[in-house]
Amino acid sequence: MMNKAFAVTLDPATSLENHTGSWRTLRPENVFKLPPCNKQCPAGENIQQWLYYAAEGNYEMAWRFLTENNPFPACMGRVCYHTCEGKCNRGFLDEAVGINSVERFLGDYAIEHKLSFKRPAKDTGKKVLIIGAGPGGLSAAYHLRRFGHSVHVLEAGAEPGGMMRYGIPVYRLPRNILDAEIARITDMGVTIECNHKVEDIEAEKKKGGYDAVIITTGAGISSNVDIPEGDTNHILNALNVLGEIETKGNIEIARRVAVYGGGNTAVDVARSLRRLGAEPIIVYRRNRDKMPANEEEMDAAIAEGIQVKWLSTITGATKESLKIEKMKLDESGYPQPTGEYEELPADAVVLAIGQNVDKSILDKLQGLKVERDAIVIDPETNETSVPGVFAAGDVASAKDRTVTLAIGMGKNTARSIHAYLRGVKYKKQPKNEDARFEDMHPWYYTDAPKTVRPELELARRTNTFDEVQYGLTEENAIYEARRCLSCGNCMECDNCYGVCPDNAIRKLGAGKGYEFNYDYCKGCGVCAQECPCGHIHMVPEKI
Amino acid sequence: MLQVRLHGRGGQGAVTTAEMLSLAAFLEGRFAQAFPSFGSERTGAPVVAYARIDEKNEIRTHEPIQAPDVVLVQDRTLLAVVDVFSGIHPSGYAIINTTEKPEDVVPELCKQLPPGHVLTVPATDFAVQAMKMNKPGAPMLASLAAATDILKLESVQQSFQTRYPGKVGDANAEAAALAYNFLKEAIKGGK
Amino acid sequence: MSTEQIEGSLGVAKAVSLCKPGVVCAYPISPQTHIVENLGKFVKSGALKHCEYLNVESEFAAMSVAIGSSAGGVRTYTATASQGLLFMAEAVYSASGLGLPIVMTVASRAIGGPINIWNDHSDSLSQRDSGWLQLFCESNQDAVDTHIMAFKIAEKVGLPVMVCMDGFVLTHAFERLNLPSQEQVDAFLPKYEPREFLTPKEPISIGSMVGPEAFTEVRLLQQRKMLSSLQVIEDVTKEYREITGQHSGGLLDCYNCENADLKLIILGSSVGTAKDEIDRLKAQGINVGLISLKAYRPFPYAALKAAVGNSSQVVCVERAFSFGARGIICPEVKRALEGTSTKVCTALAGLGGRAIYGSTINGIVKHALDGKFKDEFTWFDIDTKVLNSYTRNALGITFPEGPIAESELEATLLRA
Amino acid sequence: MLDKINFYQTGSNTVGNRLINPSMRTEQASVDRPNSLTCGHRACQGCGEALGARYAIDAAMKATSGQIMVVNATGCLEVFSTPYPESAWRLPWIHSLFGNTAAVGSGLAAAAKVRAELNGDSVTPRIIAQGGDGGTTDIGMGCLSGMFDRNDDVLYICYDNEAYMNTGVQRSSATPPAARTATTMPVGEEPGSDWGKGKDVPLIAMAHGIPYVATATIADLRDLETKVAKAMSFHGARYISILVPCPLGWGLKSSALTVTAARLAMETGFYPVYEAEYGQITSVRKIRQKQPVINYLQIQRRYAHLTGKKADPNVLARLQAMCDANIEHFGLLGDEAPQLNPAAIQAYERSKKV
Repeated sequence: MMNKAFAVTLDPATSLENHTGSWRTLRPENVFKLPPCNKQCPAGENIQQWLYYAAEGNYEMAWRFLTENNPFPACMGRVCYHTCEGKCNRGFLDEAVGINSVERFLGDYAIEHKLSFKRPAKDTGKKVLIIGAGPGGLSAAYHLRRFGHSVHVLEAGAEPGGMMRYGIPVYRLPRNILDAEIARITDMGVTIECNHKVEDIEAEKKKGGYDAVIITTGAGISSNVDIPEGDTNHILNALNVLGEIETKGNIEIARRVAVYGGGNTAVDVARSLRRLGAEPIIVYRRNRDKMPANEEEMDAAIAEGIQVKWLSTITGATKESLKIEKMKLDESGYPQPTGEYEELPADAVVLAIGQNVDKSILDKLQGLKVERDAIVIDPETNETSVPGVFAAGDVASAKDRTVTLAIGMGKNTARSIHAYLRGVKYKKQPKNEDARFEDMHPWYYTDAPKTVRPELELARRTNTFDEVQYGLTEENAIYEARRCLSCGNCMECDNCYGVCPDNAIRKLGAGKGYEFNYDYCKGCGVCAQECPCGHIHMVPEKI
Repeated sequence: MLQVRLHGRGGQGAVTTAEMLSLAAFLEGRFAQAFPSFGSERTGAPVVAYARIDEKNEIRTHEPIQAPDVVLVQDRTLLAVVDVFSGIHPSGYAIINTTEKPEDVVPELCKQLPPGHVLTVPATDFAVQAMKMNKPGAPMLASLAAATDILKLESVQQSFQTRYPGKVGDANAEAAALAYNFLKEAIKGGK
Repeated sequence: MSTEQIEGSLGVAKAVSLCKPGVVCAYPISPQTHIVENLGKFVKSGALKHCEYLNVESEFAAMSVAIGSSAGGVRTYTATASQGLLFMAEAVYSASGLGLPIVMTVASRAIGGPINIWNDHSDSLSQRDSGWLQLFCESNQDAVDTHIMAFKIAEKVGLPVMVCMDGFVLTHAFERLNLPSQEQVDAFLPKYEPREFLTPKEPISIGSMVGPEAFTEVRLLQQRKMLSSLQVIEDVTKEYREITGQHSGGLLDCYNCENADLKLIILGSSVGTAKDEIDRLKAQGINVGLISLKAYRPFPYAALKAAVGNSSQVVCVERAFSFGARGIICPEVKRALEGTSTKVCTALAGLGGRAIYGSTINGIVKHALDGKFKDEFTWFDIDTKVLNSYTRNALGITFPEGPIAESELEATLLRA
Repeated sequence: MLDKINFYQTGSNTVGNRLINPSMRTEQASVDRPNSLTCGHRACQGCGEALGARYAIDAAMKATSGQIMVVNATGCLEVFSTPYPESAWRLPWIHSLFGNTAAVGSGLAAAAKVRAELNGDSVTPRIIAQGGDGGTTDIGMGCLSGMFDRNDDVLYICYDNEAYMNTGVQRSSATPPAARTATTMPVGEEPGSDWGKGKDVPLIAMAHGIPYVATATIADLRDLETKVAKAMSFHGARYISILVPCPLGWGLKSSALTVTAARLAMETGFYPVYEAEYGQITSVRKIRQKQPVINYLQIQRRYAHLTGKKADPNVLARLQAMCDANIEHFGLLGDEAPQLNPAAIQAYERSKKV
């Protein structure tokens, strides 16, 4: 040991005695914010979280986190209209993250690697009946089974899947994919009984000794409009057309077909018919801007050669043509008749102007409130006006009817029933505050445009039902996952740990994040300022 | 103790001459001291250097020499500007670097000092002859040796050869020998 | 031991080289140049091994490099003078505050302006309070020996040492010097073992900021070291003298002090001149003692008191003074002699290279014996002709021939 | 596959990045980083110098396996790191004076060499001398230049915060024009620091022909660490100037803006970031997202007189022109290797006056 001079010479790191944390007036804290993608996802997926693992190449972990909320990643990766991407903060920087593609990659990865869901550790002994094996019903079944309840699903159709099977064309969702993801649910012990149309809900419940029931019968009846027609012109409905294509693989229909409507179903029908050799023309009463159909789907339809007759209503039909009235949009965007007419040569009309709920079985359930084509449910619990009876999916949602929403409702209903079965009233978890782009530090992210999914060349697409969109390669999937900004949540970039002038942040090791060392943190706020994700808040100290 | 004062001009090596004088004495086993008049004089300016020699005792004093036993004038032009013989001992020696005779250069001094104590020697000529340089130090010291027997010629030569090993030292030694012989001849002739 | 007829600067360079310094830094200033020039040659020629020689860009850098190298745990040497010492002054204080045993030669020289390159003691004495030991040399032999002792003293005490030798008078004097052999020096001065130094093996922080809470205590401990050096100087001197047989160093040295009622106190190269004069006076039946003050810092109060004994008069021959005050040595001597009846005064002489002759010493002695030192402070070697050539016209006053006592200088203010 | 994807979410812009190979992460991202300047120091909140010093010294420690000894000039860094009785340094460290740091470094380097020789050590500790801009570009300039001249084996790091912060924000020769300091108040016809004054010490360092000169900021850590590591790969005199904003002295709107301010200094071209070997510029850090100078100025109260209601737009234009001149001279934009014609920033103003 050296003979050190008094005071002039000091031992190393003796400053640790000086707890500079007492200087602090502001205190950094980690905040877990709600990324816009998560917020937007109708299925309530924690997208940022599973992208985090996907970015690391830990696909199974990513898939496990994804399926915490949604058991159909392979399906959703194909058919979800991914409104999440529209809200993605990366869109402010360059282009939104291709969330949907990564989801599909993970779904396909799980199928390819035969990943399965874990069966519940123990059974609760409670029984739940689910009426309808569509996305809502199967989602609820999955989640209830995870809770350990015993679940039985009754399905009127020949095969489970609901609209995923009978409403979405094969070129968008190959059936082996759907089958694989449904099989994974039944592998957990969920039982599905097909070709069983429930007539009396109360009776079924009593007969099976169920503790709760979920109605997920969907909205399977196409809406009708009154088109004055000569007896020769074919007028068909969209769901029947799609259903027939699904079950028979073909449909007998004329060459020139008018598809009437502007929603996704109209587009699905038109694109399906195009593959069967027809020349469909979409007739829609408003313009492209007002069209509810998914933009990408519509782009694809136009690219495949499908014609559109904008601002038109069908006022009459004869054997070979339709009488069309031209419309104009008023100030509030509603179409108004102009009194101008024209002829449109067409051999048939497919109505795709909406779907309705089959009320026949609902009417029989005493006390069930149904309003405006949907069962009335408590928005918190998804419970109907009949105690112990819950509803989810299209049958309980008049306004927004998508597969994704149905899956989300199914999950929520399952959670609600799980509470109900324990005699507790379910309350949705409060949402974290929004992760806003303004609170982030975009400078840190490198510029990287969205990977465009390779598409089947157009010529092939118009005459086969092969899947139009290929999935991402692994390389692309990682790349895309790594484009995630990790809004409002830590991605372990070490910025806070690095930029602290006082070394007052401890790094806990890979995957463990960081902790503030309040003994030394002076509360300067550099960590919060330089956190790319906006994951740190400065909170006033109590003084 | 013998005290010697040397007058020269910057660049002619007066300080070195004093040092060589002390070194020569040291080589002969005596105590000696040499020091310059200290300053920032540049080439051409009048320079004074001092030397002391003692047979037995350590030389303690560090005062400049005010009453020299010997005055060596390395540059005769100084005679007009500096009182080079100031304080010279009544029986002291003066040696002046010039080709002229003492009586012609310093007639007053010749009267003041004992006969034969004022000597002239063409030291520069010998220096240039042997070294091609106006460094009259070695011939001057050799003249002192010839005139007084204070030093041996060999000691003078050895001192320069010690300071400047090789050609330069040898050339100095040669110039010293020329001066020594010249003055010995002159003294002989004078007597 | 070897004996050589060499310049004082070369002797010092050889002495330093014998001490095997690890770092020598040099910035040229007259009259110190020859010392570092020679050391540079030794290093470059390989005669002095394991030594880094740095040509620095200023004296401030020289002392700073020395601080760095000394803190880096190697024996360190530099040299300066005059303006150079002042230019490095800030670092001079830093070196002592950090307790770094640097040895530095001050080839003493006057301080400008007006610029003056010749010898006096105003440079070294200006650093009186710098926390360095200041040892004065009376001859080149003393300088050679004191440098070697200085390293040992510095390293034992843990403070830097300034070896003050008169510029030109000693540095440029060509004299017979006895140089100890390398074996002798090695036996005397062991391999340098720093008490604290910078190394990654034991990281420490040297040079902290010390506030009011401990600064006084830091200074007290520094003073304690300085006080301890009195004994160290004596011990080291004794040891060195035994090994080499030289009579150098020490806190002070007395000459002809027995039974001398008048004693002179002198620092530096005039001591030898004074000794010769004292011998001459003795031959005339005048008995004068001489105290050569070797250690100015630490000031050897006790040793000085003992050396003065019961003399009735002490004259300090000083080569620097304090503006607005008086001599610099005299007040210290008075402190040492407090309680005695000895009269102490200053004879200021030898400023800016004005030579101190034997006759000057003689004059001072006569002046003292005649009881003419009426004030504490007297301008002794005034050239009245030069002074009056200006004052006669400019100030309308003239000075009488001879020394000017302080009161006489003050009186001219009334006359004017 | 993971390594094949060379896009890493934040790329190399953040301190760490869990997605990249650990060997490519910064030293600051390591749980084992030396923290050469550790907790408990008394720097102000958000101190850029404290951050810069830890960044640089840690990087040097890594590059030399811990064989670093530091000489520190008087200044904030010295005062806040070593007030008796506590030192925040974990390595051998010495402070002597304000203006002698480079020289003390030279001496220490010489000592390290000699000790290694004498002890037969295979490793010689390396020396870093460091100080603020005042201690470097003004009072320490003589010693710095001397150290460069001798090519002593010292890395000198200037933590440039563009004024004398320790004494209360007075102007130094590194203070940019128009900036308010305690000795260049925003009054009179040309408020703030004078135009056409100052010196560019990195360019001066280059003119010494020393092996390595670089500028860096605390806003590009990877660049900074790379430069420190590169500097340590050379022997001889090296110089790195690191821009370290001072929240107090610059009047940053928040102490949190330290790194952001440094980033804006780079992205506006206000502070060119480059490196040079043996007097020749070898690379330039390109601006990633060019910003107008106003974005940099408006977060600093020292420039409040340029951005307020009474601000003279000509002054702003003058500063923008200086940034543009920097961008041009140093080739700070674009991908191509620039045709370098670097000049001190103040040269632009001075040349206009002729």
